[in-house]
Amino acid sequence: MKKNNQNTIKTDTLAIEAKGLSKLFGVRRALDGLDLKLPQGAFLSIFGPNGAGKTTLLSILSTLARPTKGKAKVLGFDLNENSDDIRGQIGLISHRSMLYPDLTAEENLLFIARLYGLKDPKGRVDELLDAVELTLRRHDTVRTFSRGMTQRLSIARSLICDPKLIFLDEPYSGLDPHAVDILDGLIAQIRDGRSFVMVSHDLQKGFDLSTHVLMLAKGKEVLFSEKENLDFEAFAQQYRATVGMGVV
Amino acid sequence: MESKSGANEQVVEQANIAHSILKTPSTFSQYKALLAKDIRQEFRTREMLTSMGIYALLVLIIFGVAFSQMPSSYEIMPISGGLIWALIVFTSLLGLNRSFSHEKEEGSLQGILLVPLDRAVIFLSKATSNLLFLAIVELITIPLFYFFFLSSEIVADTLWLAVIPIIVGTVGIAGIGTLLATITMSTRGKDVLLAVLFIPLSYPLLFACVSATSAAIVGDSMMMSNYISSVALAAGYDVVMILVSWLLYDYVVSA
Amino acid sequence: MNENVKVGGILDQLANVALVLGLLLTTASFILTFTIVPVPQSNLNVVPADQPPAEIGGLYVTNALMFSQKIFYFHMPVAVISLGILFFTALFGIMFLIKRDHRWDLNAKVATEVSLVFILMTMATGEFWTAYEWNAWWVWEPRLTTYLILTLLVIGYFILRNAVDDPERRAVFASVFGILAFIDAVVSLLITRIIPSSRHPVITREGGLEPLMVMALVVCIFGMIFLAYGIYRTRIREQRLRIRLDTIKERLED
Amino acid sequence: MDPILQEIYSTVLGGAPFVIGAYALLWVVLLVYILYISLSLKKTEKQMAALEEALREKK
Repeated sequence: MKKNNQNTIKTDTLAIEAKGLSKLFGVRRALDGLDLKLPQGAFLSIFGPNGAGKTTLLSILSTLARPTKGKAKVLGFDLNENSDDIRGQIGLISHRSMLYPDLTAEENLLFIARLYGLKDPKGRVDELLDAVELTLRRHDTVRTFSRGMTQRLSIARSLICDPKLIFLDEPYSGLDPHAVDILDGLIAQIRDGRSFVMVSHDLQKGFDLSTHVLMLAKGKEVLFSEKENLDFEAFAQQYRATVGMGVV
Repeated sequence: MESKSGANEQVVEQANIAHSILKTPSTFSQYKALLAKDIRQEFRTREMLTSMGIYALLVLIIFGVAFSQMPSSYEIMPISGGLIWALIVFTSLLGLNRSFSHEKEEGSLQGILLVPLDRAVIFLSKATSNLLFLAIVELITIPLFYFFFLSSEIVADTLWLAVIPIIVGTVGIAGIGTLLATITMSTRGKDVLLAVLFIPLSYPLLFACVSATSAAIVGDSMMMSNYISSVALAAGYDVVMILVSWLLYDYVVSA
Repeated sequence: MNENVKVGGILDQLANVALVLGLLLTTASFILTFTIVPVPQSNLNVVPADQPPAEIGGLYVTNALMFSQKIFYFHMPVAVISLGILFFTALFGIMFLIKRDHRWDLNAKVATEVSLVFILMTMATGEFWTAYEWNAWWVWEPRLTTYLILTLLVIGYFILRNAVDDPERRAVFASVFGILAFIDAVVSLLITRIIPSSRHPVITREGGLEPLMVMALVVCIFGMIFLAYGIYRTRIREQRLRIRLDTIKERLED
Repeated sequence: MDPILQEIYSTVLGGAPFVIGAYALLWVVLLVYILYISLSLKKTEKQMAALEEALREKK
């Protein structure tokens, strides 16, 4: 195991390197011996029917759950041994906002900025509020926000530590078109030099954004490929076949 | 979008300067941030404080009804220590149940767990905020208890000594209660479950605190001889239980 | 998990031996208790006025302290063992948190179950003793209250287990609560002994135990330990069989 | 019951019903638990047999 004391990442390390990842829930196998290698800067879209293990995989890779078996390195750090090193460099955007509804937009961001221990929390918060176009509403409580605004703030919250690897857990669910545009724009802006892992039910969107595609069923890999080698129509066909198979 | 492009480019630039914006955060500053968040939120909504305060008042009214047929009001002195603790336990159960509702509402706890920080800090900050809110409610309800039930009695000079077991007991309740509230928040039927786990677990503390509080109120020399040992045992319980909770918190909150 | 689910190993055969041995020893202690073990000589100062001392075999004894004392020979062993098993619940809980192997969680769960059975046996025997000696079925006496709290803690442990669906989370919560419950039980025992409750002073008996009394007690303790282990092991076997069954079912569905 | 006998019992063996009651309850609790275990063991074994049957039919 490589000991990496600094927070910087070598460019030749993989964003994700997993070997035989398994997760058991009692006797049910949510994830069954998954291998995965993803280079830095890639955008991985994960597809699969419900219960295929997509969310389980995401929460394991984002250090929120521990695998029953198997090893994984995220950004060159071992998942079990150096989880704090990983945590400082990842962000999670999920369909739940992770915000406190009774605090203002600014307070929410400042809180999380201080928790990460940013050098200049105020400056960073201003910057991000600007980027998600919420500067004018900064002193309003999140409870008064529309779904789209909340989601934008939630994205700003996830980007506060300037993550190298961003996990997206069905980020488009429940968004209004304007929020979708902003999310698209933000992803496009920060795409450079960062890696992404997205779980999505939106086949077209997920496919368009991705550089790599992973399809799961019953915790096992059905397909893992670079997008260049794939044709969308054929891919969609296979997806429907997998979903059909996966419905228990 | 156009007008904001300048700011947006800044965000992109930030990405290229690898982690210059992060410094190693001190545990104490994280503790302060978490605590400030809880306090700010509570003073904005006053959810825990008002519900606990009103509930305590209702319990006092029920006490009043329960004693309405008592022949002599003198009898209330030896049991008032127990009554005060019944009041504190029921009120704090209500507050503890709510202490994690904001963390669950939008998955904020998950957001905190994604930050590189010692999980024990979450425990300490949450226990501190729970202690603070409990203390505020007690500061109102215990004088109210005195006003309703003891103001016509001749209480002992040692009454002020009751403050010590109340402080020690409240610290213990906040400590063990925070751990149990973390457990029960992600279970079915969490409200009842917290009571089922909390009351037996806090029994030794209650026993010691009731003994010390009653001794202080009655001022009987025989009871006072137990006062010191009761307070010491309650403090011992606090130390042991809070230490164990602190050690085990990582497992509970990450599960 | 599946690889660890062995059934029918050497330990399972030992379980049957333990059960038989347990039955033999407890029966032996029963016979000893009611035949050759002497009745303690009472302290005549505490004889209640309405119960005159009776003379049996040249010894003046009171009813209250004579025969009901026999309960002691099986009450005390089950009480000690119930707390002893709870120690294993805490130990297995710690092992689970370190190793993250669900075998330890199963061990802890079964141990707590056996502990509950022994706690119920303690409560039952203790109740009869209390009823005779104090003429009341329930008093808020420190020992009794501590055991009531212990019962509630163990029942709470199972309520907690039932309230969590995710097996991983259930195991973690149960382990943590098991550790807390054991510590709390010990602290309760200490605190209720040190701080006297003003109502019912603990009844103290004069004099120690005679060798024969100790013998009957020791035989019963060992018998109960064997019984407890035998039951524990049998239950583990049954639970593992069930896990294996569920695994096969899960595999068949694929 | 015979009053004289009753008196003898009450003076000599006043504690007897309680001792017997305690002892009986002790074993009742233990036996109920053992019964519970063996019943669930039987159930599991029955399910196992059914599963084996199903497997055989599949082949």
